[in-house]
Amino acid sequence: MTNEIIYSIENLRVEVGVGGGTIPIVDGVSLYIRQSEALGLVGESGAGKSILAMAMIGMPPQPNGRIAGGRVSFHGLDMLNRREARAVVGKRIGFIFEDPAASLDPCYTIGAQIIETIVAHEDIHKAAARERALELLSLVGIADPPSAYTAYPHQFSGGMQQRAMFAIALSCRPEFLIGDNPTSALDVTIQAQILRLINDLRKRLGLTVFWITNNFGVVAKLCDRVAVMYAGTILEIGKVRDVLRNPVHPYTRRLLASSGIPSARSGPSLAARAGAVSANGEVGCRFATQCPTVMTTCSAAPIAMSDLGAGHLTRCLLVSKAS
Amino acid sequence: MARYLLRRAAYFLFILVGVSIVIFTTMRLVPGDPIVYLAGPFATAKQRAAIRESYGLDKPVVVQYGRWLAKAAQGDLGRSMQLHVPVTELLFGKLRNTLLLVAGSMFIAILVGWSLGILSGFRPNGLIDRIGLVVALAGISLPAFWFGMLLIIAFAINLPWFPANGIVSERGDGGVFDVLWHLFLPAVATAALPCGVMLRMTRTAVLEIRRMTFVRALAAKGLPGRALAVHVIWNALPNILNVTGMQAGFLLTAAIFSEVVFSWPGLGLQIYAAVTSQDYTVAQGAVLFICILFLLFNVVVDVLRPIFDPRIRMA
Amino acid sequence: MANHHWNSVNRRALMAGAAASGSLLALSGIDNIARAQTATPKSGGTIVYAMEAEPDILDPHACGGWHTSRLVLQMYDQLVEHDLTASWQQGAPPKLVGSLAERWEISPDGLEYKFFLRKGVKFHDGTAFDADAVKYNFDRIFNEDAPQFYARAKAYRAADVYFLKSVEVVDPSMVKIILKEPFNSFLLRLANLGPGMVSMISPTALKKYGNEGIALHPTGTGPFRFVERVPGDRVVLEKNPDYWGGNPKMGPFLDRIVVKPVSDAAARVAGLRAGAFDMIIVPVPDSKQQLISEGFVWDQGTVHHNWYWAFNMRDPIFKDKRVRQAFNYAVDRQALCHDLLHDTAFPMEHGIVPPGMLSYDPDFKAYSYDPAKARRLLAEAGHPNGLSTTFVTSTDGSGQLIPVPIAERVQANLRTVGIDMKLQSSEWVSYFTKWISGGFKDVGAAQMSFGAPDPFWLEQTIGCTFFVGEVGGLNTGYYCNPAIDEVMKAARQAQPPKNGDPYAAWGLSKEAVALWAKANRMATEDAPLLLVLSDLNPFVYNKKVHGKVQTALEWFTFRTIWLG
Amino acid sequence: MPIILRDGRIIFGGCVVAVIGLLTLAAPLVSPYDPLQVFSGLRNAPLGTAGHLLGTDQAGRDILSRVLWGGRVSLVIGTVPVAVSLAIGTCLGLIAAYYGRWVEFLILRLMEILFAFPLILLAILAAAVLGKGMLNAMTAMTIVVIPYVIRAVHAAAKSTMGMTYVEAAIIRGAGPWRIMLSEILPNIVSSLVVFATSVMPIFIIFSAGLSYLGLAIEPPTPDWGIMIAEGQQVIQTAPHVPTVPGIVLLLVAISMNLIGDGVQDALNPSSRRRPVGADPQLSRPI
Repeated sequence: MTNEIIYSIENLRVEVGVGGGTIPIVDGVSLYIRQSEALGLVGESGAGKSILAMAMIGMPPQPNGRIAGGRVSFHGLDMLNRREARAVVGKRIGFIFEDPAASLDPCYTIGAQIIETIVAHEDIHKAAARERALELLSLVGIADPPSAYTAYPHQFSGGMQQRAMFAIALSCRPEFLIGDNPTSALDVTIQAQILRLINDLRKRLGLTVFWITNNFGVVAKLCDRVAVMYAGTILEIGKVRDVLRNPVHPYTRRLLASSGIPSARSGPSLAARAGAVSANGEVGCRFATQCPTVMTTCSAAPIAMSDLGAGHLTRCLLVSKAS
Repeated sequence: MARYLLRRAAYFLFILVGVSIVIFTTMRLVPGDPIVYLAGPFATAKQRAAIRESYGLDKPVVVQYGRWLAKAAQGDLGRSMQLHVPVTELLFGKLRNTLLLVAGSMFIAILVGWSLGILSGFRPNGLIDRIGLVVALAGISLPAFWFGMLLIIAFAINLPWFPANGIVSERGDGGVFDVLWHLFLPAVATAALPCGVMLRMTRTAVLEIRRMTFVRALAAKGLPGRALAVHVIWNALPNILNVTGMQAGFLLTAAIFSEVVFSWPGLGLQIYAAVTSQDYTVAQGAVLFICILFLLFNVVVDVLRPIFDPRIRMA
Repeated sequence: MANHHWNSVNRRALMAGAAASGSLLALSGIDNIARAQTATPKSGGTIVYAMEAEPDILDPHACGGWHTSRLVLQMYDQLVEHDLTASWQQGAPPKLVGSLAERWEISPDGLEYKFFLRKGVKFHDGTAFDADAVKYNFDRIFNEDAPQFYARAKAYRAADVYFLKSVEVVDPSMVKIILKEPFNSFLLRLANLGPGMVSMISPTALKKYGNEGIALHPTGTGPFRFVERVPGDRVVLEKNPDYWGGNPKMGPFLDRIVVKPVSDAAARVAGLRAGAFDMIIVPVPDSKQQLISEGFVWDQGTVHHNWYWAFNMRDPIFKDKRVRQAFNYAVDRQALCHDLLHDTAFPMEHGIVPPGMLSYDPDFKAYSYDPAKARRLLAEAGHPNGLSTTFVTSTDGSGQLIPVPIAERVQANLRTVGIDMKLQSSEWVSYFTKWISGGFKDVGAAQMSFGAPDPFWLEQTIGCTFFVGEVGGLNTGYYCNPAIDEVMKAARQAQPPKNGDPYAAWGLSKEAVALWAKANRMATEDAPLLLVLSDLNPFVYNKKVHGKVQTALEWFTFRTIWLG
Repeated sequence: MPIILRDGRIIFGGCVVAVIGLLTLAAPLVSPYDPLQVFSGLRNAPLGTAGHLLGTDQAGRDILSRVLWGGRVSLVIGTVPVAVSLAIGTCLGLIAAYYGRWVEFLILRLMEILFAFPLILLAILAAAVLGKGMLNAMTAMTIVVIPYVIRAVHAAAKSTMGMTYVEAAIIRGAGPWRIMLSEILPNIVSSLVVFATSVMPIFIIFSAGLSYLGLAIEPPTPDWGIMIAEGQQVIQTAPHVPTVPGIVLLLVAISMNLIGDGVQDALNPSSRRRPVGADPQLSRPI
């Protein structure tokens, strides 16, 4: 796959103020996404996936969070620049949230919410916008578009709401779609439909997808490449095939072993991490404390990504030794 | 909607009857005998009895209540025992003045409360927010009767800009501007509390909405800030309207303090006078008036909120 | 008194004032009269008069409270009146003059009063005034069988019922009133424009509006006509162009009178200074110097007014005369009037009969401030260590001045002689209700503020026949002294005046007045009341107002007033 | 609750209220004069008059002394009713919530009728019926507050009723009172505290308002409300007379509001700075 890179993140750092100090939720993440590929991002809850996703469209976490460093560019546009970001966000980049129920304005009709997006980005007549809204609704597989158009979110089921979200996200025919774990709230059958929908869209529109999930199943069905995130850093990234077949990083192994993703509880809480941070001074492997194969050197110094070839990289000393 | 209104109406009836019973009995528990009073200083016991009879107050309370209710049902609240003026005529006059005062102060309260509340809701801990917090604290802490007095000292005595009392100037044309001129100080004094309350409520409402996911989702749609603000305010409106409606209803009688300080001939003053001077008919009528108004204010709020919140509308 | 002070929310609103006798003449009352007489009156204009409380019903026969009658009397006339153009300095009370009755004759036995009615007088509704109208009005007040009988009206004239026998129409211009027994105060009482006056209402209007409705459509023969009443806000009167007594020298001059009930004295003063009002009654005493220095006219004078506490004779403590006297010696009336009321009240040191009431006697020095004597008397009465009792007062009510502060002052005085006086105060209505129904059985004394031009008031207040609740009595202390009663009875039954009798102008004989004076001295000595002060009924108005006559009465007329 | 002591507003408000409260409590000791003592010829003396720091009032009484003594009355009639009605209202609210059915129906309907009366109207009526005097005034206030307590408690208790631990207790066969007091009450106590602290300032002002209208207490007993009302007579010539007691009243109200805010944030951070004066209950007719 040699499409051009349309989206790149370099050494992105996002901090959140906790109590007195700040702690990095996303810490030195670097990623790139090629035209019409699908990159999956897995990791436990609290790993900072959603924060990363929001940062990718230039939105710092609320409240009192800030994007502390790094570069995020989409077609050369600086996504950390409010104005440049707004020009493309919602237009060329569609974003879908995890919880559809909470992500729709309860006081506006579905139709209105689709239209306002279109009108906000395109110089278009209301009538035309309405036409497209109806198309979109049927495109995302909603049975009776006209009635859905005038319906309010609370009248929809979870699946329907998420479809509506898709309709909104796709309303300006984006080339890049960011999904923040959009299917987690839905039951398996709906999930399947949604995924089918995405794949279908990718084929038809050559859509580029960045898909956050905590389910390798989804990754397998949807993505070309997958990145594994832990405590704000990318520990491993590579072609889905490679990563799933021979995971290198102990953490990836553990994730795969516990097919599916451990629940949030097992993930270190912010506070705990604040502690951990102060403990190892933010150097070395974050996973060290839980790593079965931990070595003294793990927490000694920052660990670089080591390339295993074919775009399969990991952030672990075991590997860097081997090579 | 029809069923809703029907239920509502039945409920009102229940409340009104209950209220009228309470007022009717309590009025008769107030120490002192209006008849003795009406009969004047020289009356003999026999003459008082005659007068009492002429007012039908010699009958048992239940009978009196029955008669009164029967009349009231036909919109006849009788004549004021003290003034002989038909109660409805008397009260409508007062009501007009009070509504004027309430309207005036609500206008100020909304102007300040909403704007400051919304702005500080959008910029918490900003300069406006700090100002707002002070204003709100002052608003809910200032005793209206004392605040009114300060306003008089400041803007009627030291700086004779506004009249200290009354609703129109005696020689003035009594035109709109004359009234507004008289209205200003009392309105400000009355506005303090609702302003403070609404400011805080509005701020809270906006803050709570802004924390919601859908606002981020809207931002992620790349909507411009103005559009976002509209969404937020629209979502906050039901709560804002709610507290606004309550405050307006509250002022109907809370205005009494300003009415006293500025000798503004309003309903609160009338009720106070009627209760203390035991003008049964007026007191009963007035309380009925107030309660009906209160219920109406609620209906207005109940009717307005669904307009902004489909979830209620369709529930 | 009986003031339905029903719109007064601010209980301390009613402050009356007046100057102590000494400084009276110093005040502008005099030069004002001078102005009234020198300058030639101008017609026209609207005067705005702020009064102390919401008026009661505008029905002369049944209106409680001087503050109301001050307003109602502008629209009505009586058979006979006090001369309202005579100021308080020209002898008090003013002489009686014919009004709707041009003249009258009293039979030698004092039982029959003939009134010769003025001819060609018309009511505001255009109907004619005649003897039948007089009878119709008297029947409304006294004749329970008459269709127009009004119980409330009769209640206000209870005392007269005691004496009145019948009213007869002799011819269209003469009525004859016959009494059960001689009652030489009868004329004075007909002229009394206090609560419940015997004014002449248009019978046609009465029939049209009924006994209750007439209060909303006052229809009399007076110099001013009713325009509108907005309860709690205003009453508006206008000139009666065909007033029978109208003339370019004596008025009426004003086109309109706007009467504003403003219960807050401070608000009245503020309004006056702001120019919203031309004339106010009972200003805040503290504002006196300021207002005078700002060029307002402060007009006040002695009136028939008595602010007192009636001792409860059923309370063993007060059965003892010495105790009652001790109280009277313990009060520093001068300081009270000077400090608290800025010389706007008159210390009651000349007996129970106040100035402005016939038989007032200024040479009689009754009770001056003498705490030592008070202590001595208490000791003699068996209270060497003082005593403790409870007094009651209202918190407001027109003519009550500022009851609570005054009472607190008295309280402080009494404390210095070892008397621990607890104070109970209540809202005017409930207070008055209790007062008038003799409800204060358990207290040492009940406060009241009242008076009338005719000395018969004395008997009403302390006579055995006039215990409160009986025949129009005001005797709330249940005081009864047969010896004094004898004198008072003799006084009221004394022969009518002969020609040339110095008091003929008041319908009283020299003898009667002498007897009243005697009764006053006896009663004062026996001290049934704790005397405090007398209202001086002050008015304040701006320089535009001319011709306002400060009478020795609680009421005045707008007829003579004109705006320069 | 340490967190409470970390809140600046609570500390400030607490101190002010405490100081004023103690001063009024110690009035017999610290008050320069008898509040009823009249200084003849020294009326409406301005601030800073020798011997009268805050001047004298229209009747020639020392304002400082009256403010101190009056504070006792004002604070008591402002706070005690809230406390008492809290006790009574809590019981009734719990009973209504616990027994449900007709008991609940009866109590709630009754409350709704009372709610239909505007707060002030209800107070005026109660005061008029009971007559003056501190005790009567407090009773009147209590009657006025109770409905709000009942509604608050009832609502809170109802939500608690469903909780498993309550059901558990019922299954365990615990008696109604045991359940109400040891299962339900502890869980609504914090919202009660919030309620109390948030209405306290309102009722301080409100009770002062009543005595301003002359409905609360018996003169010559001083009380901030009465002092303001009496002073109103002389605002033209001596504006400080009504101003001084008002300032103290305002100070107390502000402090109590600050405390209320602090407590609110401390006890339920969910609703940050819920308008205190607003407690919609207090303005809600039904």
